[in-house]
Amino acid sequence: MRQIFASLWFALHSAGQNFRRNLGVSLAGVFTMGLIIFLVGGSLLFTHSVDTVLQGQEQNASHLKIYLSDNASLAAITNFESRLKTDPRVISVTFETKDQAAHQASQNPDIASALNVLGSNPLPASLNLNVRKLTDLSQFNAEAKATPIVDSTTPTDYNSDVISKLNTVITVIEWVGAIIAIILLTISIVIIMNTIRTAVYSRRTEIEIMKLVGATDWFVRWPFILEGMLGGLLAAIFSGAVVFGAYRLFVQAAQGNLLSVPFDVRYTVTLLIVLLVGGVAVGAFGSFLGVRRFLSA
Amino acid sequence: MRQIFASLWFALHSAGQNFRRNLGVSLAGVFTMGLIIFLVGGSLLFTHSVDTVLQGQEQNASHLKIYLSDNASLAAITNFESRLKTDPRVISVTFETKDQAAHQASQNPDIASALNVLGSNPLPASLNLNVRKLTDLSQFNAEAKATPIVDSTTPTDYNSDVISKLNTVITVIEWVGAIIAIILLTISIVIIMNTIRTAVYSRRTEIEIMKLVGATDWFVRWPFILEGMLGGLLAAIFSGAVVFGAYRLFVQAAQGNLLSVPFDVRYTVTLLIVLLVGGVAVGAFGSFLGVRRFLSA
Amino acid sequence: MSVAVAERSSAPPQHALRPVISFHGVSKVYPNGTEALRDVDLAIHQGDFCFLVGPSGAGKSTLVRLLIRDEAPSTGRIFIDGQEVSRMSHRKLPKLRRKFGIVFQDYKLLTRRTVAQNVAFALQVTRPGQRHLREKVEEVLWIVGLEDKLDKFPDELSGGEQQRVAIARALVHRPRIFLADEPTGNLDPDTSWGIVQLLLQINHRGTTVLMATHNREVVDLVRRRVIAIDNGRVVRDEAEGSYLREGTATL
Amino acid sequence: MSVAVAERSSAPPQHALRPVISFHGVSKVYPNGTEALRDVDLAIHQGDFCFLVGPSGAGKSTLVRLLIRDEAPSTGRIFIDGQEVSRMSHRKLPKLRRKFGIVFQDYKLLTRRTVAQNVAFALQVTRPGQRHLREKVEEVLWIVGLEDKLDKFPDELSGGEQQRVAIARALVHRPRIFLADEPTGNLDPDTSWGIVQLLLQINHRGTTVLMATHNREVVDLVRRRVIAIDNGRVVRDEAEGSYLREGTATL
Ligand SMILES: Nc1ncnc2c1ncn2[C@@H]1O[C@H](COP(=O)(O)OP(=O)(O)OP(=O)(O)O)[C@@H](O)[C@H]1O
Ligand SMILES: Nc1ncnc2c1ncn2[C@@H]1O[C@H](COP(=O)(O)OP(=O)(O)OP(=O)(O)O)[C@@H](O)[C@H]1O
Ligand SMILES: [Mg+2]
Ligand SMILES: [Mg+2]
Repeated sequence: MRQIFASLWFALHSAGQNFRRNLGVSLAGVFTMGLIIFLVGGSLLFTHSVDTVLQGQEQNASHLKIYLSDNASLAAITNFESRLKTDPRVISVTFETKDQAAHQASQNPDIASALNVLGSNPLPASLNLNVRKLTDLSQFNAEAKATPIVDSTTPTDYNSDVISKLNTVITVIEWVGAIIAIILLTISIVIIMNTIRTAVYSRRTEIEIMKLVGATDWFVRWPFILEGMLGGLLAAIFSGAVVFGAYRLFVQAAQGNLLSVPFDVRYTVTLLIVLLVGGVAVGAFGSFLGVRRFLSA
Repeated sequence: MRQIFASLWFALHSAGQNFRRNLGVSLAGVFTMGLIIFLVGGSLLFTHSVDTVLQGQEQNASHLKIYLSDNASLAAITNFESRLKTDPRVISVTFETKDQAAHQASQNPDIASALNVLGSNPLPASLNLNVRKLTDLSQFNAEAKATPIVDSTTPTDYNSDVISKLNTVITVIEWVGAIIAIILLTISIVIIMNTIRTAVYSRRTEIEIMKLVGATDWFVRWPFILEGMLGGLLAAIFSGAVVFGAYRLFVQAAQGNLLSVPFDVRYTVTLLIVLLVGGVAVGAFGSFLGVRRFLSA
Repeated sequence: MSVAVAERSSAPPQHALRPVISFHGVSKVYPNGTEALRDVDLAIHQGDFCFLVGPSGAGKSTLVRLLIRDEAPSTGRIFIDGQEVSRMSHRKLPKLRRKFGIVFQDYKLLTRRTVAQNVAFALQVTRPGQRHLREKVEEVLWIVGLEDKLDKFPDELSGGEQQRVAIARALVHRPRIFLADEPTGNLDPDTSWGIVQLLLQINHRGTTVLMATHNREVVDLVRRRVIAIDNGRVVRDEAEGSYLREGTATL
Repeated sequence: MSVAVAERSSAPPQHALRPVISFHGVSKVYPNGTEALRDVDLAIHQGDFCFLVGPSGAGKSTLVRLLIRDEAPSTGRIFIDGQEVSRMSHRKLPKLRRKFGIVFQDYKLLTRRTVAQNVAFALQVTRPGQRHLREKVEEVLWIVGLEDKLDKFPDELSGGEQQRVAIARALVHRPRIFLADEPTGNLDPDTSWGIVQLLLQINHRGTTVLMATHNREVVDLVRRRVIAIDNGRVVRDEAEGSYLREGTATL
């Protein structure tokens, strides 16, 4: 028992001391790790934000207005409406009568006066469709056009061209985002390993001496691993704080502009915890690997 | 003269030898640098591609169809058209008569039969506007609506909501892309400096001994700088090749899909040259700084 | 002379006991092709005091390195306490090495630990949880005359002071076998003599001592077992030897 | 004995010339507070052969370090060839150091260069563009007996072999002043004596030699100038001294 505590205390003490005495290299390592954690954390938060915003956009953009011909029977309309409502791809359907359409349009004074002059109401009734996925819009559009009760002159109102472009852009961004995140993570891990390995390399003589004096592998390893964990912790705290600050600034800046990015507290807290744990784990594992090379020699 | 050549040869020879003898640390450094150059090069190429695509998108999306009322005089229309044509924000304006509109619409057999049944042509004539910048669309839209010759029931055809959203997305992406590029570059430089500094740190005794034997600062420095350049060159070649390959794959993959990304040869070649020169320069400068600390001690 | 032999209980040839250290036909060829030891047979018993002498490059340090399994022999077998070192698994090495107190020819001090920490390290490794650590460290450093250098770092010491730290580290855990590779090379004659007296003392208390040295004066005055190596071979092994073969001219 | 003095042209006191090396009231306090040298006055003339003796930690290596301006003195002034070393700018240090051939107490070999490259390095630094580099390197390594170790790395050598590489490196460019800090600590008496003969030879050809040593045998046999330091002070400076003050008991 005493022995275990003594070894533990020794490991902790050496780790702290080594960290301080080798401050230059330690800080370089912490800095590199910190920057990478910042990069990973930042890109995760950014992707998350963009995703949130785009999902909002998609929902906004996924409207389809189906104009109904004036001589469609109410029964046919109700029938069509309920068919759409039961479709799993549809979020909501609302019916807009000719009167409602006129009322809506009359908010523009020019149109109001035009309607007044005209006497009758030329505006068609419509079904306003809100679908889950942007990609389904064109299908609904085609379907609507083929339905007899739909106004044949101006059957639907949606800018298929722009929407499909927006759609592609979103898909590409999400796809590329995922790829970039993976690449970034791989690169980060390799760089951190290299950094720690190089740092440990400059202390291979130390390891060799310890072993020659009779230290077990674990006795040699522990201080290095604890040192790595300390470095990882510092790096994670430092970069976590920066990421958090940057995210808040970003959200605030976005608020003032057209886009409103929600401040996702739960995601942020989870992310910060993941960064902390990840930093400590990578520091520990990196040191473990770094030392291993010189232990087995 | 002999002395200079001898020194130069010595520096070159040592650089190569040190690189080989210290292969572990050298390769770790080259790998880190390579990954970072890959990151920077890749993100530059990617940003460029997205930019190219989005610029194309913007031009595609920046159409505005202005419907003209049936009782507009030809003179008034010509007047309006020429006014639009002289506007610097406009790329092109084309006039579509009622007949052309009917002809266009008749490509859809349903509409063709409907028109047939109807006997008369309810479709309005229109001016098709192509503007340079997406952001100008809403202005033209408002302008058109205020013009008396424009059809008051359906004055224009453009999905203002989607377009403005697309527009914001593009702006945000470009902005954020620039910020990310700057952050990435800063981080890269810091990491590379740290990597080289740590590598040089493990050789501080060597530097100290050289100085004690009477070597000048430059005599000590040159091999390190050449070694750094060699490392930077290798890293740049390796990552340049990967970036180039990835870009080709990306372009090919995109070709098959909706988006067609052009393979920009000139930009690519320039980029590869910049990466090579940058890699060598950063390697040299990093070593210079790394060695300096131990020389002035 | 035979009287002197009778007085000392540790003269090697008479032992019936199993030797602490034994070499059987050991050769060592380094990876670069250098033959450092050739067909060495050797037996050292508990409580022996041996000098290892021989010209520069003879193979003395190699012999020490083989003992602690810093290097493995190319052929032959080495036993310590009956255990075959040459075939020992890596996991057992720490335990083997803790039996020894070793002074390396190049000291091998931990440059980023103070003198006291360097010495304490050996104690922590060999006897984890040891009480009165600081006292023991201070005591042994006082013995080698470094009581005022406790908190200095190795590169703040003179060559001889570093060497004495290495000696203190090898002594602190009272090892059963004390190996010293040229432990007085950077010490003045007085200090050297003090160290040798110390080794004679611990040997008197039962510690086996093997000391590689070039110090002719010491070897000739102490008159203990001398193993002479030349060009990798044991060329002489005398119970009460001198630095050179008796009768050879000096200088 | 006065006959012997008359035979040697380099006995110091008679010089009218400016000394090659001179210390004026030099003290050195290391950053950690250790007083390594106290008020040292010293003059060494061209062609002198001096031993620097004194117990471990006396300040010998510190004196050597001050000479090549590896350390700066805390007070006092040091001149070499009339130039004040203690106030020399950093840019002039390489030129100063090339005047010396130095054997460091801890050798300071470049671990990632072979023996031949280590020696060649000193030559390339001091005489860039030197012809017959390889021949000169081989010759000097032959002199110290390492002709078969040319392409080995320092950590493939024995302690004494490393020390001889350090000696070869200090000799190869035929320096005007030869400084050796305990150059025979890891060498057997025969090899040591060979090195000392070599130093006497180069001294005979005009090189100034300053050698810090603990080797009493050598000092007492060579009988040249002996500067004894103790606790940072010069306590003795005799033209034909011995290791200990004459009449002091040995051991
Ligand atoms: N790691 C090594 N790799 C290759 N050869 C080595 C190695 N270590 C020593 N040698 C060679 O083995 C021989 C014996 O070396 P060793 O160190 O055992 O000599 P030594 O008797 O200790 O000499 P010294 O008194 O100079 O310390 C020498 O020729 C040396 O060059
Ligand atoms: N870099 C340093 N920093 C602090 N103190 C030092 C340093 N180098 C040496 N000292 C101290 O200065 C004193 C003189 O050391 P120096 O190395 O000159 O002794 P020395 O005469 O060469 O001894 P030795 O014969 O053991 O080599 C010693 O007390 C030593 O501890
Ligand atoms: Mg040896
Ligand atoms: Mg010294």
